[in-house]
Amino acid sequence: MADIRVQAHDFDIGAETAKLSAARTDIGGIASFVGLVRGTASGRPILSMTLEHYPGMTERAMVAIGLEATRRFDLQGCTLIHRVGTLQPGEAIVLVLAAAPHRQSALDGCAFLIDWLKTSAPFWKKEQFQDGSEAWVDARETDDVAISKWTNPGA
Amino acid sequence: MADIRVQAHDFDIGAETAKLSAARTDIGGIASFVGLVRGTASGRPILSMTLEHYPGMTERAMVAIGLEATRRFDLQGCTLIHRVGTLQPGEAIVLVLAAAPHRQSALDGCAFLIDWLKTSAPFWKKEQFQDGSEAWVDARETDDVAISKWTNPGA
Amino acid sequence: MKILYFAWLRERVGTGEEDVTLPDGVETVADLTAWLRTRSPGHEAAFSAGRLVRAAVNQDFAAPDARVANGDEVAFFPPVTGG
Amino acid sequence: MKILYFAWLRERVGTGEEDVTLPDGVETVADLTAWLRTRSPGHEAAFSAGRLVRAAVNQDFAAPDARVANGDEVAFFPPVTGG
Repeated sequence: MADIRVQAHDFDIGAETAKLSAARTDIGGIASFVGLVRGTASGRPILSMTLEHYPGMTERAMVAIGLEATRRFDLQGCTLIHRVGTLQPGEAIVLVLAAAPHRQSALDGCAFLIDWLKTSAPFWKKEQFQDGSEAWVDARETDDVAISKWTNPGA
Repeated sequence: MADIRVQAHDFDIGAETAKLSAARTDIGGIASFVGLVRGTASGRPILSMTLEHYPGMTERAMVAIGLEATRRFDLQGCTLIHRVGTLQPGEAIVLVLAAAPHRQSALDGCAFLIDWLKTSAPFWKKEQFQDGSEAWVDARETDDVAISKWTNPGA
Repeated sequence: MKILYFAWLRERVGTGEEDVTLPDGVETVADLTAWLRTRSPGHEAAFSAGRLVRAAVNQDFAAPDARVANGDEVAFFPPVTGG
Repeated sequence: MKILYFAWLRERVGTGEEDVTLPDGVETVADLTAWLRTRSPGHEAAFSAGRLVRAAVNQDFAAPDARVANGDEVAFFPPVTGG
């Protein structure tokens, strides 16, 4: 049960949490992560950020990782919503919810999913600056380290 | 900046998330955990659960741990809400929110805070069963293990 | 001294709060526990249950050898089960 | 074969999508890259940037030695930066 969306409009974490747990009493906890657009990039103020994705591949990959997380962390459900288009500083970019009978599974499932979205989901960010210039964001090496926690458990 | 509440009424994760990030653009992510009342205890259906706390000590301890988490994980803010009184299966018991410039701090801060609330905050749960009996919940050893991750980083 | 009881300790003692004046010789949490259990069958049932009881002195967790004095607020309760 | 470009590759090539027919001898993602960059100065700029380019074949990430054939959907893009 992975609920996957790529959308331009904002999401409502309260409604999504309620939806994930509706009409059931076997969930012990829901861990979540909301990513927000920060107002600066490398110390430089940004006006906005534009997110692009690979329609088709992105959704397929999100469904696959949602199922993998569900199996791996015994999740009772998860929700992944990623926005695309132009966003202002302070706006939400991404939401991950992971529901499980016990908190550690929910927390681990949520961390796994947001690490994966940051490092392996086909999205690209471009930042618009106040002087009118814009630049594609470079992938961060620390993100590759974060996902390697999950792929190389012995590392 | 730790926002601490012990209350009988429900909370709204959407409103709390918005409050934590209101009027600022320096937050990169907000990690959260919502604990829910499960419908069974050791496989036995429950009718309800009653939570009791130590007024005064509980709030003091929550403020202190909120400040410790803020310092330790470089949080930009955190929210801890714990409900008391009688709750039905499926209802929310506890909310933790942790805001940080980067996701790992937010995720770690949130996990630390919920582990602490489960193992060290002065709350006690009693479960009411369908046959009219009730029983205080015993502390779980796995919870002591969870908190020892944070107190013995080398373990 | 104000004594508070929570959860099943409160139920066994029969009250959540009582005011006591410490007799001579009661200087630690352990001394206080030993003295309190002589006060009534309910106290005896609460403290002799063979189950773990924790204490707080002035709203901080306290070990059995922690000092207590008149004017303190001392609480007794089972291991916590919140969250 | 449908070729897709994303992010700065799309901007340099000048289009997000093109249909091509593979010439003989183009059998892998690496072959395809080498051939595509001969198609226009924009393609050359996209693939010779000295920056890491990743590929997907039929919507799965693919290494340079992955096989390609007419009928496949092949995409080129920079390392991802979502979340």
